[in-house]
Amino acid sequence: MVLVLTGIAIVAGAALAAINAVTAPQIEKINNDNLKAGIVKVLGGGDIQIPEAQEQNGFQFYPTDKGTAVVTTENGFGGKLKILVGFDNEGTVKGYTILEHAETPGLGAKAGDWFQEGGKGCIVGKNPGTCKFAVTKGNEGDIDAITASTITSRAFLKAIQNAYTEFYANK
Amino acid sequence: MEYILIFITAIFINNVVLSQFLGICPFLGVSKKVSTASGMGLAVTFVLTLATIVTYFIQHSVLDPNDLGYLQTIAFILVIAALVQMVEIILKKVSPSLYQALGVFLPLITTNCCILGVAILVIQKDYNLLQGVVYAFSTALGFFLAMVLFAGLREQLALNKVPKAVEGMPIALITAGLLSMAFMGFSGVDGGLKKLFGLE
Amino acid sequence: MSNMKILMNGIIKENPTFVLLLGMCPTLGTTSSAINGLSMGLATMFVLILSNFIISLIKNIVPDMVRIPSYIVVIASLVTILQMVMQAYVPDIYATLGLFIPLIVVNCIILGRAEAFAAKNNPVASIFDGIGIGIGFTLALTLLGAMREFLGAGAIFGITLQGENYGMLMFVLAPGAFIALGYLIAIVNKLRKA
Amino acid sequence: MSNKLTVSLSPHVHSGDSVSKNMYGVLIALLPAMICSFVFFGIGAILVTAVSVASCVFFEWAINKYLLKNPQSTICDGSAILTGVLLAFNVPSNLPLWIVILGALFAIGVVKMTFGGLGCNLFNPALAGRAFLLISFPVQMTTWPNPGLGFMTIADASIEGQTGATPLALMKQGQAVDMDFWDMLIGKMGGSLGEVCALALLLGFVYMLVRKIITWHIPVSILATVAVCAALLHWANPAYATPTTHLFSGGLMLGAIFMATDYVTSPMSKKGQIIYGVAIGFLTIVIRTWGAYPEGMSFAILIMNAFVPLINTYCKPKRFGEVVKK
Amino acid sequence: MKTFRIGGVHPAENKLSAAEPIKVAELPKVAVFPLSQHIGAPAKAIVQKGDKVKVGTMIAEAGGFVSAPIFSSVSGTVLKVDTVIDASGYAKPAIYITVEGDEWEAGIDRSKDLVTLKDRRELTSDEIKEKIKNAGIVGMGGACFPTHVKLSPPPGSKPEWIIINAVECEPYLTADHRLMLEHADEILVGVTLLMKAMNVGKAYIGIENNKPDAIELMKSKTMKFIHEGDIEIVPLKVKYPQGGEKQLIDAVVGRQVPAPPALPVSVGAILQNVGTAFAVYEAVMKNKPLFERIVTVTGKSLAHPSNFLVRMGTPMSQLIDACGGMPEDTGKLIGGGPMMGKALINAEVPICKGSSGVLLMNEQEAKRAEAQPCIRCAKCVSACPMGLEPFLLSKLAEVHDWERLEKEDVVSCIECGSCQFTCPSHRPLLDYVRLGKSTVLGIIHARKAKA
Ligand SMILES: Cc1cc2nc3c(=O)[nH]c(=O)nc-3n(C[C@H](O)[C@H](O)[C@H](O)COP(=O)(O)O)c2cc1C
Ligand SMILES: Cc1cc2nc3c(=O)[nH]c(=O)nc-3n(C[C@H](O)[C@H](O)[C@H](O)COP(=O)(O)O)c2cc1C
Ligand SMILES: Cc1cc2nc3c(=O)[nH]c(=O)nc-3n(C[C@H](O)[C@H](O)[C@H](O)COP(=O)(O)O)c2cc1C
Ligand SMILES: Cc1cc2nc3c(=O)[nH]c(=O)nc-3n(C[C@H](O)[C@H](O)[C@H](O)CO)c2cc1C
Ligand code: SF4
Ligand code: SF4
Ligand code: SF4
Ligand code: SF4
Ligand code: FES
Repeated sequence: MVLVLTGIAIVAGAALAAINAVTAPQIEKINNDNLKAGIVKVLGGGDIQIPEAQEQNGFQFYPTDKGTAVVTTENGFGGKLKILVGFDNEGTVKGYTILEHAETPGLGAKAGDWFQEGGKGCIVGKNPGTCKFAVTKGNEGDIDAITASTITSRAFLKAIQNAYTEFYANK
Repeated sequence: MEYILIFITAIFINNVVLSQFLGICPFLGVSKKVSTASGMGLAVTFVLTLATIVTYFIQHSVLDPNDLGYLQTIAFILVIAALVQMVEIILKKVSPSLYQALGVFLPLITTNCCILGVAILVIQKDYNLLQGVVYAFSTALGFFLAMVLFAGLREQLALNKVPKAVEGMPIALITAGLLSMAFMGFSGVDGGLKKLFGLE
Repeated sequence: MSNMKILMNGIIKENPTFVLLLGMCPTLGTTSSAINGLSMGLATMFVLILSNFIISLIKNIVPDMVRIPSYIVVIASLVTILQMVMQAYVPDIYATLGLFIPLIVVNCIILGRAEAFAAKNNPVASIFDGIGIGIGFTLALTLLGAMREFLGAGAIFGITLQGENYGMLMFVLAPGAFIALGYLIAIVNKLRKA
Repeated sequence: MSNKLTVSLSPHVHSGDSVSKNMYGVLIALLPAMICSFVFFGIGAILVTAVSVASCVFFEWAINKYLLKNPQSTICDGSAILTGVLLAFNVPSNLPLWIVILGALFAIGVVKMTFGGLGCNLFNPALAGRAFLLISFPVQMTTWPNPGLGFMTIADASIEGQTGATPLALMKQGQAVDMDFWDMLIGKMGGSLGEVCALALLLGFVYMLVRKIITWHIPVSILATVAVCAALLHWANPAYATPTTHLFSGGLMLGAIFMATDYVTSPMSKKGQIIYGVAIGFLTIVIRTWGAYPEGMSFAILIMNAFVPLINTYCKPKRFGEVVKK
Repeated sequence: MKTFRIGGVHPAENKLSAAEPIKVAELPKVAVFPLSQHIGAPAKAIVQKGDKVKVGTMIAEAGGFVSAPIFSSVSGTVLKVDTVIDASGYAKPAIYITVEGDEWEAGIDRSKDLVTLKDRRELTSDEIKEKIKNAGIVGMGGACFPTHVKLSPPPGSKPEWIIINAVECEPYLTADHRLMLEHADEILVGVTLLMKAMNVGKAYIGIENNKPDAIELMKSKTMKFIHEGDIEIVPLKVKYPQGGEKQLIDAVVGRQVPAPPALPVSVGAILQNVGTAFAVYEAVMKNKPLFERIVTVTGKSLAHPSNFLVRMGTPMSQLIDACGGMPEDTGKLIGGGPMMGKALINAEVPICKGSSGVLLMNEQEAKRAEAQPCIRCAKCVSACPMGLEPFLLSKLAEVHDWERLEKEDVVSCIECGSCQFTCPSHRPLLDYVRLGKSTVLGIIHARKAKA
């Protein structure tokens, strides 16, 4: 009886170990690919050589010849909001993508499109040095908040602003 | 303060049943009467807290050091199943009266996803042991609260005549939906409290 | 019972969601859109078919005392494999379904079929049972997902059918899951009786 | 002769009270507030109210007739009209009418008729309808027009052009709110239809008390709890709104007087009603102060609706002879 | 103004006959005496067909301790011992007597002179009780509980007060009111007799203040009989069911009788109706057994609502005729008041010891409105004088949940009908509560019998 159970466990364990051996590198690769694709996207596309991440005060920097991509995190409405943002050398936003979020679908989750080129709160082409990255509501700043999601918007803009500040300090 | 926040969040704001969708089976299955619902709630509270502690150690002293993270699911479920058995045996010996009250619920708990779910969430959220325990315990209290409220509502429903078409499970689900909608009123309170406690 | 009958049985007569009312957590938790529901259904079906098959194979070697633990080991291993494979090849879907993938282990449908069917039938029939129940589950989840997506976001499978502004957001959130499933079961009950 | 005598059990007389008398009584009590809302918000308010009432009544009639196949029509009892009015009172006057209709469908169809109709529902239909709309259409539900009368322009209406934030929404954004007491009393502020004129609502309260439609227990315990909690918070940190701001803003009065008192969804014993009221007051403050929604009243009531069966089970009226005075 | 603390309602009073002096009703042609006119064992007939009886002759003896003898109210010949349909609607054994003349038993003092305790100082407590027992006196308030049993409290209990129930909270009824206005002296002597019998020093007379004339009169007379303050008139706020014994005790002395098996005497009170006090006076001082009583005959359509002094056994139809006859539109005939009285199937039911009134309702009043679903307004809960939840009790009775009904104290219900009176949904609450109560009582009895 114990034998059978042990047997099953061993077989199962072995199978798992084998599959793990196959999939682990693939998982690693896919995560890398995703990040790479993201960086390329936020820096405006093209053939970009991506360096190792530089860790700094909780931000990850990827300096390239087309600009610098920064991973920045902030607390949104529902939880962690993790954004990859690309700056050109002047610090103007070239693009962004949301890596991780827990915002409400239909509300805060709109942040993925809202601040893109053509969105109502477009930040692409704006420079946090010259344009106030905060919501227009209550005259806080210059960017229109996502409707009914001020909290997400504030968090999003703060994350970009923080990334910019850190980027500027290191320039 | 941090613990209070975890506590309130787990009970009211991210209630396991009403917003996380874990432990729905017992929630729908053993909620016809307040007395059985509270029994189930107690049993879950007990096992959930215990299971979280044990799985926490398994993860941090067995799986992680040996790079066996991929065995998490299988290890946790076996531990939980064994734990429930053990609790049953010990309870029978130590406190027959408690066993009488909780005994029938124990076997059902193994296949209750909120136990495994919370054990995994504690690891995913990177909680330390104390945070994990507080989280597990409050989650279980949230389960208890949802169970008892729901059972109360169903007891009252039983006295009314519900239209034939929705008798049984449909009306129970719709009631649960309205309960869940009411609990959405709490959303955002965690953020407010975080600010209040200066945790942001 | 012919294999075809076994198949249909799982889809209609013993539909796990509408009739047996099993696996409610993933049903509610992963159906905020049709595609999510479909993915969850397929993931569960994968485990179900294989677990039914393997358990039916080993049913004669396993002594009664350790029956349940052995089944759990089998199911848990399959779920872990599924996790690894999904992480490697469909990471987006894996991320959306999140916790509910490892939770397939405790999904009562899997263990329920292992006990009720695979432990008593031959491997081939067991596969068919797995497929049937799996399709039943997948259909139900997709249907519910489509219903919630349509009501909540005005779309089905991401294809907008009515202006996005017309969506009733609540249906993609938690309360909408319960309410939509409640009415769906009521409607299915009515149709089955008719 | 003897065969025409009715033989039935006692009592042989009745107070003459009836369901519809109570419902129409509440409607009369709501009239002052309704008139205020029409005056302040104009045609929009009238449209929203009319559509809300009409669709509530229609859904009740249609569901009763075609889905429940109940031969007895229930629309005359006035409860659907009341739900319609109260739903309308809980939404902004510029809400698109199709959203109002959806709200009515949810309130009557899902919350009331699915459970069997009048008396069987577990949650307050109008409030559940409002919560549904608030969750589903947060944008439209939180854009309030200012009261339209020329001489009643609010000083800080600049915030969003045509639309005025409610005092509570302002509070949420961390702005100092020092509403003028008299402005709030007569309703000179942004808000949903029926929640702006506290004076009109209080008038209705007095009317219902006199007609014995409701008792004081629920409204008074809510208002008192809110006042006390708000005073404590304000005292601890003056950045929090004053008790008067809390009492006279948002749906507090409307909720405490007309919605928490809904017979069907409130506790049966006086003791239970006070517990219910205190809890609603407390939750309202919690949600208003820390939650995501600016307005806590409706959710506080819905949450406590869920507790009502438990309160009824564990909070029995004092039985005769329980206390033996010696 | 004093009143009871929990619940209560205020039905329209409709005391149409309050200003009508008591008239002596005509003798019937045949008088009918049901053998169970009281709670407890039925009386046993001691006469046979053809026997001659006089007014005041005992025709049936007590059937046990909790029972009372029955006396003839007429002189004549026993016609038969048969059955009659009484107020309960069932056929019950009864003695029929053909009336011939009006000849009284010799021992009865028919003079109008007032005899007080001062005149009969030699009377002992036991003698008083014995006379009450032998006169067949039962509670005149409606429950018809044999008075001598109430006056023999279980050992260990200590009566402190006599409380006289002159509340008459039922709408329409005015029998007690008129009795007080016309026989205040006799009532007060009756009270002193009861006090002496129970050896208590204090009595209260509770009167609702819709009878200001009775309150004034009684107040002015109390001093004549006894030291000031020993008998106290307690005006009470008008509220139904103030006349319920538990409610009255609560209203007057502020004590609440706990649930059964506690008795009023457990909190020190002995409660008697005014009519009973009057009957006690007549029995002890005048040697007159209980064979006549005051009855209110009333109704909105009745030509002349009146109060009568009626010999027991008189059919109600005769009283109705004396008031101008049964109106065309009569839809319901009630023995007693509209809140607790019983609907009768015909007017031939005889008046007996507990018949305080005959009420005629027209067809429209007689109809019950159609019941609607309960809207959970809690008005029945507010109205219930026993602190019960009638909506829940009736629901539970509907679904036959006897176990929970017992837990919810259904047996405490005094069947006052306040709940049903007040329900805006016109639910037949008391019908269901009664069903629940009787079933639960049955279950409790069966359990006790087993144990
Ligand atoms: C269920 C629910 C989900 C919400 N999701 C979000 C969200 O994802 N992002 C956000 O900023 N606010 C969210 N909110 C918050 C409210 O919409 C809040 O009122 C708003 O953020 C602030 O108001 P405003 O943006 O209209 O000024 C949510 C609220 C609820 C109740
Ligand atoms: C609801 C209710 C109302 C009553 N109302 C009266 C009343 O108004 N007058 C009265 O004498 N007895 C009334 N009774 C009867 C009393 O409870 C009690 O039996 C009686 O007063 C005792 O006196 P007795 O034994 O002399 O009749 C009522 C009983 C009940 C249950
Ligand atoms: C077996 C039994 C014994 C009773 N003994 C007493 C008693 O000793 N003292 C008393 O005051 N009432 C006694 N009662 C009377 C009741 O408490 C009550 O007064 C009676 O049922 C009439 O009340 P009602 O007219 O309010 O219904 C007794 C009743 C029963 C059934
Ligand atoms: C005092 C009182 C308050 C009421 N409040 C509400 C309410 O807030 N919402 C509502 O939908 N109906 C309300 N109604 C009407 C009715 O009770 C309601 O439609 C029922 O809940 C439907 O079963 C109220 C009725 C009364 C008598
Ligand atoms: S086993 Fe878990 S997942 Fe399955 S339905 Fe039950 S509680 Fe939900
Ligand atoms: S007095 Fe009343 S209770 Fe007594 S026998 Fe007559 S009708 Fe019945
Ligand atoms: S009849 Fe019974 S339940 Fe109804 S009010 Fe009277 S005592 Fe209460
Ligand atoms: S009075 Fe009638 S409607 Fe009101 S709670 Fe009682 S039974 Fe229900
Ligand atoms: S006690 Fe009120 S009428 Fe008899």
